[in-house]
This record gives sequence, structure tokens and C-alpha cells, in this order.
Amino acid sequence: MAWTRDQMAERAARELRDGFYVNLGIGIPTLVSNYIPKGMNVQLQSENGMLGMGPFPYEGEEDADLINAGKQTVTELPTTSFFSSADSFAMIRGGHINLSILGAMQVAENGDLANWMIPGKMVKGMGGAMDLVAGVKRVVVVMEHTAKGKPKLLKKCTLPLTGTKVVDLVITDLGVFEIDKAGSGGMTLVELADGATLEEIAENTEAAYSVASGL
Amino acid sequence: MAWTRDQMAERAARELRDGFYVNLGIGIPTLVSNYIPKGMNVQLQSENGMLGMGPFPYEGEEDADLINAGKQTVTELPTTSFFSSADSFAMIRGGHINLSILGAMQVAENGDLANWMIPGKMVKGMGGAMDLVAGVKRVVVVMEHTAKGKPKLLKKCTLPLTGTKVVDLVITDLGVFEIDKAGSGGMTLVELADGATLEEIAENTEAAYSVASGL
Amino acid sequence: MVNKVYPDATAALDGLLKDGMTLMSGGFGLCGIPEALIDAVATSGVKDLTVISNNAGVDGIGLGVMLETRQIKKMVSSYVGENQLFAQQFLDGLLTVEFTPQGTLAERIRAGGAGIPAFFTKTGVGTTVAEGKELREFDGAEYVMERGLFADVAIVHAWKGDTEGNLIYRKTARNFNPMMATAAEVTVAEVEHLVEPGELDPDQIMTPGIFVDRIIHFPTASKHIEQRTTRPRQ
Amino acid sequence: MVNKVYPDATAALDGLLKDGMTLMSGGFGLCGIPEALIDAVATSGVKDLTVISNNAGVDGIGLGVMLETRQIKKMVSSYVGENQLFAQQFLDGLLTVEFTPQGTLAERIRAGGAGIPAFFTKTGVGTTVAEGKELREFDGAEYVMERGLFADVAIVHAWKGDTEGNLIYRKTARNFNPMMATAAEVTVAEVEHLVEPGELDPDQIMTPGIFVDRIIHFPTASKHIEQRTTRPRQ
Repeated sequence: MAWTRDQMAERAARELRDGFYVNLGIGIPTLVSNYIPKGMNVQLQSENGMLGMGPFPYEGEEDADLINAGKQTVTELPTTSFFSSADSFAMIRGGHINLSILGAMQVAENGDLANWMIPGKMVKGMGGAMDLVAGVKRVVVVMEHTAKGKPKLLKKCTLPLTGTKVVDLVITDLGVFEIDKAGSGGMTLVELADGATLEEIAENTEAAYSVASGL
Repeated sequence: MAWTRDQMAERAARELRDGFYVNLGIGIPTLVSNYIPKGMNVQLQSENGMLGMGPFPYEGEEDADLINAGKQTVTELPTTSFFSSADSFAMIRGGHINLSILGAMQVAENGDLANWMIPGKMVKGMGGAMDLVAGVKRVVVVMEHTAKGKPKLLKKCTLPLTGTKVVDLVITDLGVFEIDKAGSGGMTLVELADGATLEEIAENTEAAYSVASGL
Repeated sequence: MVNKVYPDATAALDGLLKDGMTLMSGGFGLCGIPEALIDAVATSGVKDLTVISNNAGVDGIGLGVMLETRQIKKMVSSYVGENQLFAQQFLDGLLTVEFTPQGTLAERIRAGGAGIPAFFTKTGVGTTVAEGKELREFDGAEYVMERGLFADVAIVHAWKGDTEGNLIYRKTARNFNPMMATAAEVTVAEVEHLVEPGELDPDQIMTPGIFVDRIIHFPTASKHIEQRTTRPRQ
Repeated sequence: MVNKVYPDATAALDGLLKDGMTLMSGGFGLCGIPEALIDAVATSGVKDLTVISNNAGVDGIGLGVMLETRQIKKMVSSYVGENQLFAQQFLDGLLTVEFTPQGTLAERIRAGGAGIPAFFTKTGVGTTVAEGKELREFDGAEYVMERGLFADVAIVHAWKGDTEGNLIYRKTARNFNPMMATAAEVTVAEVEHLVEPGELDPDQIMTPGIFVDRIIHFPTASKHIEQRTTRPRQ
């Protein structure tokens, strides 16, 4: 028993606040947009040059000039604005985006993140991931707790880094971890997924972590 | 006998080429726009954020949102575009303007320019002058040859500098001087104003200069 | 739902003003200045301000108002020559000024908003502007390092805006406003026309709403002209 | 009178292409790429190109065409994952790639066009991207110095343009095009709609004509979609 992909996205959506400007990575993070509470105004940024991203278009209404950072066709909203890549990343690098939710291959207990390359495999490139984790105020990682049975929450990342001391919160299928990336508080398990146990997490986590009182 | 302000402006206009983008300073340089040859396409840049500056408006048609760098009301042309100050100076600093024509208090034989402050007097500020002389490919100074009888073409500027080794050509009421600002060729007198003599120039010039053959 | 729209300039600045703070104020000369917001800052009585603005207004108009009330301790500007009171207060030692070339000022503000702490420029090399700053050669030419600027509050003027904070500027009234909107903890905008989201073409929005925290409708901007120049009708 | 309008892409590139040159090519994925100009570069046979482009096209489309013809020696990109041929040529050692984070790439191009030889950014600090580059602390945080980029020729795609070279982009097809237009010795633009000066609103022009040396009318852009995603009608 553990959270499904949708449950993880639903949990990530609880990090949203009214008025937030948010960048969602591909994969599970994209699902978060399905769980934005009704009446909450959250604007999605797409780093290729769009703020206020709408849902996929109806069939036949796709516009090749209107895509998101995953190269998927999307739509406008009444709030939408378009801008250049330089302006888009000025927005990201300048700390104007409230929250970035993205996937990861590895997260270290100090907040280091690896999510862009596996040595020996063909390198596709980091796209905007390094800019997002360096620039966005709060970075939330959503990922499976393990990959092929191996822990992804590590003492130290073994893959090439995307950023150092950048992750604030990790949501896995087994639970939720806070990381004191700016201080020395390390990693803390703050929530258990439905049906997950402390033992199960301990067995599948290499990183050192405290357990919040009450768990 | 010497050139009038209008004759100096007319001479400066001979530095224009078809297709040039030009920034004109205040004073005599502004008059240059009256001497753009018919049929020549020259676009004037105003550093507050306008390319393709038109003439003054007809009375009653002034627009407070449409001014030049001298804070004067101007008009649009069919070629006009507007942009921010950052974009305007990106254009200037990036070397995209072909020619800057401006006034000066002093010019040194190596191309140093002083035109923004006189110690002891209230300092008004340099505005965009330092950006223009540092960024524009070719800088032409138009100025009176002397101020209160004292030479303005000097071995070394005594006033605080606007830029170092930036001036390519100086047009005064007595003649025209080329400056090899990038090399070691120094300053060369290349034209005499109507009625001016080599002796008159020699008496009123502190800078060392060669005289072009044929003068 | 977060509401960015405030009834007037005083309300929009409520809670934001503190003695000794740094304020960015848009405009070039009197063109595109945030008139209502400047007046509200003056009325508030906040003092010891560091004001980042290309110019300092003229006597009695724009930032000139804040000079009369002696609220400004320091200006970061490129040109302040239109203002007699400024000259007098400067000579009397009542205020200081950090002269910054206009393009360097614009770029420092853009950098501040874009998360760039420093950049290199040719502008000012060999002049007093470069004194005490790091010089460095790139590809055979010399450059000076300049720092990004970031303020506590930015006040800007736009032509049109929507309730989401998206802004469109008009003609040369754009000038410093778009960069300043990005380079402060809190940005307050006054707009001549306030519309609903969806009424602005998303391709034409110059400042996306993410940069604007508070907005007021100010349809009665007086828009002074400093140099009224005309030509005769032919 | 200088005429910036050329009859087609091949004519517009005449005299500009040289083996070993550096070329900037606009677009994100296949969105807003200068299709006609890319095809004309491919047809020209020019080789050993360094191409600065966020992506490398897909097999047979966009820059993918120039990979088939093996004209590219080096790419400066942030993401090349959509292209099988790229992977193969990379693994075979036929081309090299300088991976640059997307925002750093955009800013390096902007800097190149704006006369800024170098700037500091937090992006990439502590990663392989920062290896061999200068690190520096500002206000307690660490930054890496990145250099401006400037090309021999930039090719860009716009929605509308006038014969003066003023350009307007459409929606997310804007992406890298505006910066690239500023950052090359010669910039060549293809536009879907070519109009006369005066037909574009001067407040809406995104790339002023000063940056565009040559322009072609290309009304038949095929505009491929990489990921056609839709939702059911309710």
C-alpha cells in the first residue's frame, strides 16, 4: 500500500496557495493541475514563455504556436501573457515564481537534486531544470520512493547534480519529507502515505532523516 | 570667417549613410536632422525608448507620452518602434547604432571625451552620454573650436571624462579632425571650414595633430 | 481570492512604507511617472528614502514633491538637471546622489529583477563611474563590473492594466517602468485604464501580472510636458 | 535606398554562409523555428557549423535536416532529446554539444546582443555546468560567471514583419527569436505576413528593424506539432 501517482499529485497540490505562480515539471507534477482547489487562483508558468497556461485544446483546435515546455499543445486563459525565453527565465531566476514542482532521479538529505543525466546513457540536456531549481523560491520534488528497488533519497547524490541545496520538500509514494536546505536541520519525515509504515520507509531510504513527532 | 552652427550640422550630415540608425545629441547635433539628404533612409534613435523619431508635432498635437531624450515633444513615423530603457541601451551598448553625433566640452588627441560635468558647478548627471560613446560604433563630435577663447581640442582632457578613446571625428566651426582612436595614428586635420586657415587652427588648438596632404 | 486592486494610491501603499527604505520610481523626465503613487508617498511622510529613478522630477512635480518635503536622503539617477531644489539640497548636503549612466541604470534594474547580481559593461570605463569598481578584460577590451539593483517597493505607471496585474505601456512612457516592476519586493502600479482579464491581447502584455502586487485605477493623470516643442503648419 | 526584402530564403542567405561559421537559429522545439531559412542553409552545403539553438529539431525536421547532411560540428543547446540522429552522431563522435541551461542560454544570447560580455547567475552552481568557470560570492550566495554569445548569422521566424525589419512574434513561437535577432553580425528573418511600414502598431513591435538586415515573406510555414495533446469535448 502506498500513494498512487494521482494521490502524490493531490498531496503536492496542498502546497499551492491562493495567488501563487507555479511551474510544473513533466510527469507526475503535470497531474497537480488537476487538483487545484476550486476558487483558488493559481497561475501556471511554462518556461518556454507563457504565464497563465490553460488545459489541452479540444481536438481540431491545436495551435502549433501555442505549446508548453513539454512541447504539448495547450490553450490560453483570460490571464495569459506571452514573453521571450530571456524574460521567462528572468522571471524564474529572479525568484518571482512561488513554487516549482518537479520530478527527480535522486535527492540528497541536504537538498541536492539530480534529475538530468545518467552517465553512460545519451545525455539529452538539462533544459530549464537547473534554472528552475536555482531560481524558484520553493522547490517540491514528487517522485517514486525507490527506482528498481533502490533508494532515491540518499546521503549524497551519485548522479550529476541539477542543483545543490535546492529541494524544500519531497513527496514520494511512501511519505513526505521536509528538507532544511538553508540551515542544518537536515531531512525530516513529516507525513506517512496511506498504508505506509515507518519501517517500510526506513528500509527504503538511505538518507538520514528525523521523524516528526506524532508519526 | 568660420562655419555657422548650421554649416557644422550640414557637414556632420555628410557622415550619414543610407540605412543608418543614428543617435543625435542635443544642441547642434539636433540640427543634423534638417540636412538628411532626400531619398536617404536614416532612422533616428532616441535613447529614452524610440527608434524612428519624427519631427516636432503641430501645435495642439503634442502627446505627453511621446517625447525624445531632450524631453521635447516629437512625433511617430511609419517606421517607428517603442521599447523600454533596458532594450534601448541594449541596442546602444550592443553596437547596433551606426553613428552617434554629440556635443562636447573637450576632446583629447587620443579620442578621450569630456562632456558631462564641470567640477565646482552643480553636477546634473551624465544621462545616456557614457553609454552612447562606449557603445556606438562611430562617434562624431560637433562643437565650437574654442570656449571663451580657450582650446577645446586638447592633449589631455582636464574635465572628468565621459569616455576614453571614443571619438572618431570632430567637426568644429574651423575644420574637421579625424582621430585614430583604436590605433596610434593620433589626430589629423582633414578639412578646413570656409574661410578658416591653418594658422587660425594652429593658434586655437592644443592637441597635436597632423595635417592631411592637400590642405 | 487574492485581490490586487486597491481603491486609491494611499490604500495601495498601506503597510509598505518604512523610513529608510529603498523606492524605485518609473518614468523618464515627467513622462510615464507614477504621479498618484508619488503624491501618496509624499503625503505619507515616510522619510530617509533612497530613491532609484532616472530623474528627480521638476520643482513641485513628480519626485520634486518629495524633495520639498525633504523625504529623500539619496537618489540613484542618471540626470537631475531639471530641478532647482535638488541642486540646492545637494549643495546644502541634505541629500546625496549616486550618478549612474542611464543605460547602466536600466541594466542594473533589469539585472536585479532577473536574479543577476552583477554584469560587465564598457560604459564608464576610464571615468569616475568606474572608480572603486572591478575592471576586467574580455576579448581585448576593458569592462567594469556593475551590480544589480533591487528595491523594497517599486511604483510604476502604465497605460492599461487588468485586475490580474498585466500591464501595457504607451509610447515613450514605457521607459524604466517595465524593469522597475520586476525589481522590488512589492510592486505597485497605477494604470490609466483598468480592465478585466482577457481584455488585453496576451501577446502585447509588457509586464506579466506576476510582477505586480497591487494596482490602482488612475484615469486622471495630469501628464505634464517638460519641453513643449512644435512646428508650424505648412 | 537600402532594401531589406529578399525574394526567398536562398537569396536572403546569399553571401552570408561560410564553412566553420557560427549560426543562431530561433525556436523552441519545432515551435517558431525559421523553417525556410534552415532548409536553405541545409541546401547551401555550408559545413562545420557551430549552431546555437535551444533544441536540435527532430529527425528530418528543422535542424534535424542539417544533421542528416552532417553540416553541424557543434551544438550549443539546452535539450536535444527529441532527435535520434543527434544521439547517434554524438555517440559516433561526429558532433559535440555544449549543454547550457535554458535560462542561461537565453541570457547569454541577450547579453551578447546587449554588449555585455559576462554576467553572474546562480544557475548551475555546484554542477558540471560550472566546471572551469569562475565562481563568486555576492551577498552570501554563490554565483557562476557566464559569457555572452554572438553569432555570425542569426536566423529567426516571426509572425508579422514590415519591410523595415520590424517584427512581431505570435504566442509561444516568440521564445528565443527576439534575443537571437540582436546577437549576430547579420540577422535574417522569415515572416508569415510581410506588411508595409506603418501597418504594425509601434508599441507592439517586439524586434525593432535595426536588428534585422534581411527579411523574406514565408506564408507557407508548415509549423509541425511535436506533442499533439487534446482533451475531450464535454
